[in-house]
Amino acid sequence: MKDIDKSFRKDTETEFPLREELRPRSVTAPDGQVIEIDPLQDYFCQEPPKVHKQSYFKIVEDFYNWARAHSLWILGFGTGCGAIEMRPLMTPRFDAYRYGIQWRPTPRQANLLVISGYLSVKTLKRAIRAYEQMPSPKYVVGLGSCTINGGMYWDSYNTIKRLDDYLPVDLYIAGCMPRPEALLAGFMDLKKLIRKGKAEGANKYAENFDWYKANQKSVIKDWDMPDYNW
Amino acid sequence: MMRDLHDHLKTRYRLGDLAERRGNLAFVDVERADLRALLVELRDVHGFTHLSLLTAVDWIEEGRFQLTYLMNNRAANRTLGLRVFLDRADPVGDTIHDLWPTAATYQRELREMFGIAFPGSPRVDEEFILEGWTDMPPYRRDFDTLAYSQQTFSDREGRETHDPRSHMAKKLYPEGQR
Amino acid sequence: MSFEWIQLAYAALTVFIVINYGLIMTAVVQKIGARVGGRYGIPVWQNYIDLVKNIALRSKISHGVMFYLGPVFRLTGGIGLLLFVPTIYGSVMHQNFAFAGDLILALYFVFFGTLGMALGAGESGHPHAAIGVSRGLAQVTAAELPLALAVFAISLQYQTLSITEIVAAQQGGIFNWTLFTNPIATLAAMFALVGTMMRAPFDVVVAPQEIPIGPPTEYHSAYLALMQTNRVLFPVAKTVIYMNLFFGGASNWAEFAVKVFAIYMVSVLVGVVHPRFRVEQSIRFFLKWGLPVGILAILVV
Amino acid sequence: MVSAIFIIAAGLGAGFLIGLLREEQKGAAFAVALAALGFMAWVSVSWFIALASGTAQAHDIITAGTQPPFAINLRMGLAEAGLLSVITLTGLASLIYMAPALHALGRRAFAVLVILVMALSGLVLTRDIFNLFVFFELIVIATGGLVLLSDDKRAVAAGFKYLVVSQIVGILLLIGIIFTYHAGGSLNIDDIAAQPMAFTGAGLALFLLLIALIVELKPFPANGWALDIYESAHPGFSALFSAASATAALYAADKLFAAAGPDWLPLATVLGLVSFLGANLLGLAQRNDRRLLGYSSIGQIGLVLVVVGQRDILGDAYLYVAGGILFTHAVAKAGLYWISGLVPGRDLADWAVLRANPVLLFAFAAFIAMLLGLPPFAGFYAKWDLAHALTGADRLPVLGLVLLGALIEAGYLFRWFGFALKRPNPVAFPGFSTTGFAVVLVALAGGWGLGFAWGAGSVHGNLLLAAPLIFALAFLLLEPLPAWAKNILAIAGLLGWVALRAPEYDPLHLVFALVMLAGGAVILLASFTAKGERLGFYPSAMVMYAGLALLIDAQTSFQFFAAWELLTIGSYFLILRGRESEPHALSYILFSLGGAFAILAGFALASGGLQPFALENLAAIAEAGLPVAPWVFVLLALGFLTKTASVGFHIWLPGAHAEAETDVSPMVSGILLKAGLFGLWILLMHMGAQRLWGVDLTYLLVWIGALSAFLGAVLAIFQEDAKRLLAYSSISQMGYALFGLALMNHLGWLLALMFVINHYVYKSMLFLAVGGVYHRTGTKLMYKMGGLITLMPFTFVSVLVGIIAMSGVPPLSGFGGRWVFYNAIMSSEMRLPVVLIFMSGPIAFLYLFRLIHTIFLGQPKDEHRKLREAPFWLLVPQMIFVAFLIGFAVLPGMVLRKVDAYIGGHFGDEALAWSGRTITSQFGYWNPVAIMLVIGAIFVIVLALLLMMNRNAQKVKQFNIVFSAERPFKPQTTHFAWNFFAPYRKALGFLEAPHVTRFWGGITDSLHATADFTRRIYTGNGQTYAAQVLVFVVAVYLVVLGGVS
Repeated sequence: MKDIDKSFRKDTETEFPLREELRPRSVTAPDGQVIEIDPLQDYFCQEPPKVHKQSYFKIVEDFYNWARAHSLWILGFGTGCGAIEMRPLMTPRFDAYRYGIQWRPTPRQANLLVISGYLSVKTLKRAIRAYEQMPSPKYVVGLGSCTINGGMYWDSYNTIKRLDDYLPVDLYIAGCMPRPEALLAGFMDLKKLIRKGKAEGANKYAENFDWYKANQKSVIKDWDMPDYNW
Repeated sequence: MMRDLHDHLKTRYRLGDLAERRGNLAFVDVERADLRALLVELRDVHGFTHLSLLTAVDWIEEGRFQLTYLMNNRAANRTLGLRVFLDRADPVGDTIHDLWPTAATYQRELREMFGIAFPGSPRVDEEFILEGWTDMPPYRRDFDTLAYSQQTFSDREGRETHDPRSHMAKKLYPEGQR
Repeated sequence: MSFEWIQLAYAALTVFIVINYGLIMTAVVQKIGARVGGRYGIPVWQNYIDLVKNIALRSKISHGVMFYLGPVFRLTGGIGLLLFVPTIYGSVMHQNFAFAGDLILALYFVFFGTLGMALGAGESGHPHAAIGVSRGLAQVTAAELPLALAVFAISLQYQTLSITEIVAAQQGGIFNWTLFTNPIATLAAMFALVGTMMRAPFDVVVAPQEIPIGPPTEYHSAYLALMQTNRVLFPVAKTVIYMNLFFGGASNWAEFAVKVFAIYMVSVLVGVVHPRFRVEQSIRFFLKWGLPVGILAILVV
Repeated sequence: MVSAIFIIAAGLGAGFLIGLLREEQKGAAFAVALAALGFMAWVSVSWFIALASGTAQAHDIITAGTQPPFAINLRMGLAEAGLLSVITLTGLASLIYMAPALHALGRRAFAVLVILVMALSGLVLTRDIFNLFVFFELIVIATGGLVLLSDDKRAVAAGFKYLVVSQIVGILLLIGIIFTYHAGGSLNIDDIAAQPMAFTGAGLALFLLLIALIVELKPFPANGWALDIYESAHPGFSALFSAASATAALYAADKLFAAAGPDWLPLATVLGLVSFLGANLLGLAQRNDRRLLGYSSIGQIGLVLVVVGQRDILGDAYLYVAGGILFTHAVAKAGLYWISGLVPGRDLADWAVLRANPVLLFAFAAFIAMLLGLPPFAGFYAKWDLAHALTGADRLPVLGLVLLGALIEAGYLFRWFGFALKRPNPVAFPGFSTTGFAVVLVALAGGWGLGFAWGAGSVHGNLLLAAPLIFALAFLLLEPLPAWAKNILAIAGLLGWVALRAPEYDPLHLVFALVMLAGGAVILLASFTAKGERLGFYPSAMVMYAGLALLIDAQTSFQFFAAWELLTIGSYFLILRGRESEPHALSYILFSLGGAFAILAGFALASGGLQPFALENLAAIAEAGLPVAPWVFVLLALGFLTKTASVGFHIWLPGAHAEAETDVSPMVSGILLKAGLFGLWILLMHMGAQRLWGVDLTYLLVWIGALSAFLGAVLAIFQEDAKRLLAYSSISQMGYALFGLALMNHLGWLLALMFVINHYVYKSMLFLAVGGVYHRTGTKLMYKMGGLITLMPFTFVSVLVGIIAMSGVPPLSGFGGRWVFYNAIMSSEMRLPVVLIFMSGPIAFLYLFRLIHTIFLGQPKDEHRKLREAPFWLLVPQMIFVAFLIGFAVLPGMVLRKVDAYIGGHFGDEALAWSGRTITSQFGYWNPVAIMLVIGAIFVIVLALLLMMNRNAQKVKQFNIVFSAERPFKPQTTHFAWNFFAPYRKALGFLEAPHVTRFWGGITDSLHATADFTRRIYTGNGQTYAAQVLVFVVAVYLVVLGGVS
């Protein structure tokens, strides 16, 4: 890239202060005792994620994987313009339900996170939170070129370029935007991965937790949440 | 029409020349000191009741910011843009949130993206769109977004960048004819 | 009516049959809905897969003891309701534990699961859960009213509170059913059926677009599996009561399957053609339409 | 025996002797006055004792050696002796009390005081109307002198006005005397009575005599001058003026009324009633303590005048009734004036300084109780007998107006007491003078003594000899002990009493005794939490329990009513202890007294004036089908419904229960409400269903019960205050019980009984639990709490069990109640009210869930993160209740079987069959053991399954929730608690409109407005007052003439 002015250096010095509601404070209890509150410690569970072993018997795990493959519950969370391509999947024309795919409104009940398009840093924080709150095994599908290499936002100051730096992506569906047919094909491929037991993103995330966190924190300067959002 | 208005106002305000873009769209430079009085008169006397937008331009070469107040007279379907210039080294604008409450939102955006201060505007120093931003305001032209992006986000190998013009020409006319 | 140990096995069998029936029936109902909408719809065994998937999830969280017990209360409420009511009329095997109590027990035990679930959802600390519970409880006060009145009417009609005796009184031809001998009470009860099945237009409790998805927002994995089990079991158990009280009961599993399906479809049919009510709208609806019918039912008996 | 003439002689002699002393010999003057008054008091008291014990006979004293009418004669009888004792003792006490003030005024003041007492005594003793006039003039001069001697400018003005009016009275009296002499030729009172005066003008003569004496009694509205005296004179003198002068004047009037014959009695009745009602109404508007006491005095004298008007029907009881009211009033009013002298400020709220001295506070309370005729004071017996005499003679309007006046009086007196106990103390405490304090104590002792004497003279037996009341009053003496010691004694006393009495009770009474007394002991366990001495708690609580114990024991209507009043007073003082409870305690006592008066009227009506009236006799009235029966039913039911806080009378309950202390709330809710049910039970058991104008009254009760159940529940769901929520829930639960009772069938009664037991258990438990939370968090507002489940697990368990039981969900005991309820309504013909009950069932879920959710579930707040579990002693009773609830759920037969059989005996049927563990009714069946086992087994299996699948669940913290991919900001904004049932409010919020509160508020407001308006006739101008007196006399004359001709 020739046209870059090397003289510009981003500011790496300034720290963003912790948000006020998360700063440690002391409050007076009803009995007059003054107690210290450290919101991050007191409000949030600080455990790191665990690497979950597979079931003791392969046949059981295979059975489970078969069930997981045929019961893909997508978190209803649209991050970019790609979200518009997800909606037709529910319509009679594409009817994703017949493949065991359905949308859930809460991450606790979803096991597939579709990053549907460009992901600004601000949204990345929410995506991380949503991903971490999903129970494992969980899968991430990156939708469109923006999640692959930044796409048309390749020079944006506020849009990430490689989703797999931050979340363990199982599958990318290329295109700008991919059509619903492409999405369906992608989900079918994901099913195959799951059935083969190759979609272990959650474990990968737990194993490389420090790496992921370092990447995430390098772009999210106001990290105002625990390291892992249970 | 716009010219009549311009002539009418010129007698009392220090106005620049009228730059007409269309019959019903024109811009004019005004002094910062006159701005408020002019806005009030335009709103209350001349029917420019609607503040369509308030935005800024970074004239880095001239060392100044330009604020554009785009006012619309719905009844007459006319739009007048007032341009005010601020010193880039110490950019401080005058808040007009008391004239149009929506202006507070514009001013908050300008504060965040250009670093132009509007003392007295409600919540002007709070985060607006960016979250946890610590670098220089990103709409200033000395902020190099590409460099920032490269220093912040990692590239994926194998990505190719084409100049759209030459790329499409090559694709459409592989033999090179025009 | 006394207890023998073999009844435990019989009861387990009832529960097993009803759970499987419910899993398939709800899927079939969904499929019918899909077909009406021009879609292919889910496979009929999809409920089983989802159940297994949820049980197979690896990471789970708990918000506390009550959160943990919520689904247990819920499913206990469902199974208990099923087992306190004789499922098949005349069958020794499927009398269940009806000797423990009569119709009143069944009516009040309906709330057992609701209460436990509400407590569990409450401990999750999620505001949407509390909002959902608030809505659900508010709605049920009006929705259950016509049923209570209808039950009062038919127990006056048959002069008994024993479900078995009420079913017995309806034997011997379709025109002995309460549906025909006391149509007003039946109509009142149908208001309550539609109102408490958690289907549109009375599903503001879970309103996914608004308070995703109400009380169970924080529930997942095996908790959700228990609740899914209850979700298929409970409507059937409840429909069994309606069937016994108003539609002559069932003397074999085939009759059971048909009748339960038909009664359940009432709420489905109403649901698919009506948009959702807000809470105060549904309360007003039941007070304006359900309550007078119920009062009429107890006055004319 | 010293002749009574020496009373006069001693007074006169002392007066002259003091006159001979030198000005500076004030000490000697005081000594002489003291000696004279002491001697007079000694003579009076010794006569009183002799006459009362029968060792002496009433006798006439002939003066000047000639028989009347040619000479003046005096009479010393029992009444005279009693009155003289009161007058001279008050005089003596006031002399001691006023000694410093009199010293400042000089020796003449002592002389005037002695002369005043002498003249008052003479007024009582004399039997000659001209002599009457002489003493009367002496009194006027002495009074005027004493008032004028005061250095208060207003007192001088007041004294002058008094003299002006007194001269008018004197002239009237004199003209009357002249006419009378002209008519009868004798000035002797006995001659007037003996000779019917048959010619024209005799009526006018008697009228003038009577009206003069009545005006001297300061009747409303011709009494502005008297109030100015009460307000501005020295309180020691006001005490004398109120207690002695009024008493003496009243007796003088009584003598003449006796002489004038029964035709003139209505005059006394009407003027007395007007005075009693008018003065009490104006009392409502007073802010100055002495003026208020003045109004009260006028009212009380009016009441005695009413009694005077009833002497034709009271017969032998006349002295007992009139004396009971008059003496109690004299003692109490003197006591209050003396206290008023100790209080520096003149505003009612300034009496808050009394809090510095618990004895004075107690005296204050006792004096108020005496004035209002509450047990165990003399006025109570008198009022009871008066009410019975009035109904016996069919003078019901009089009774109604007397009770109304008494209620208004209770309103301002108890409001005042509330101020004293609750208002901030505005003035620095100056320290009470020891003499003043001692004098007040003497009055206090006198009041109790009178109570004892009247009790001894009562045909119903002496309340002060009832063991429970003695036990309760003993706690007054035990006050210095630490709270825990008193608590042990109290618990032992309650349990001991139950153990002692239990064998004699039938199952129904036994259940009530167990709930109220043994239950009370369990709740008292929670009182071990209290530190220090806890002054006032134990006497109040134990008086309430004594009332409850006596209530259960009551055989006659008198015992029942006395017990009822006792428990009302005790509970009032208990409720008043709460932090913010002042207005609520007031509304409680007013509703309760109103109810009590209805009960009094009901019993009086039932008895037809014949005493004693056994409660069983209610059945006889019902069976005889007397036209009075439905009215008895209505009055008694009204009284009991105020106690159960049925809808319409419920507005006192939420505040009273919610603002009471932690361990008081369960007492007043779990226990006290049952007293109303007990009363209703007695009523329905004996009287059965009554019809009035073709309406079955039990049907009306069913509706009231259903409405209470419904509205109580609806109001409960909109409360933000946890204790208020529980209080409204009590209204609802009592509605259920009332509904059951009024169904008038076997199962309905069983239902009511189950509610008696269950409501006691779970409401006590919940109040204690919420109280424990309040103890720790310092707030009752539910939305300020949240997430306390892990911090207060035991409390959570008790609330959980409590709400499951209350909502009626199997397997806990509330379900039994619901099952019985269904069976009961099946055998009843009433259908429509059932709809309301059906609806209130699910609504109960709403408020119960809110209670447990907003306090224990959801998000804990910052300041509550380190809360500790509730105090141990609050948990102990809760855990006992939890165990009982579960036990009662599994084995309801252990309590219900016997009661079932007993009720069966009443109705002559057998509604339930108890075979093995199954309970079978005509319609259905219920096997609690099986239910518990089945549910338990399923629960365990499902839980085991879940534990197997989710054994490794990660325990997370409060903000680990999915928040639409955001993070919660603060617990306060994340906990959904405030206005929890907003949609319900949208749909049914109109039910929340405070119609009842507005209704009662409108009544009190209009009373106050009337009082404020009427007050304007007192302009403070002497001429106006004189004119008022004349107008009054003329007006009365015209009315009387109209009545005669």
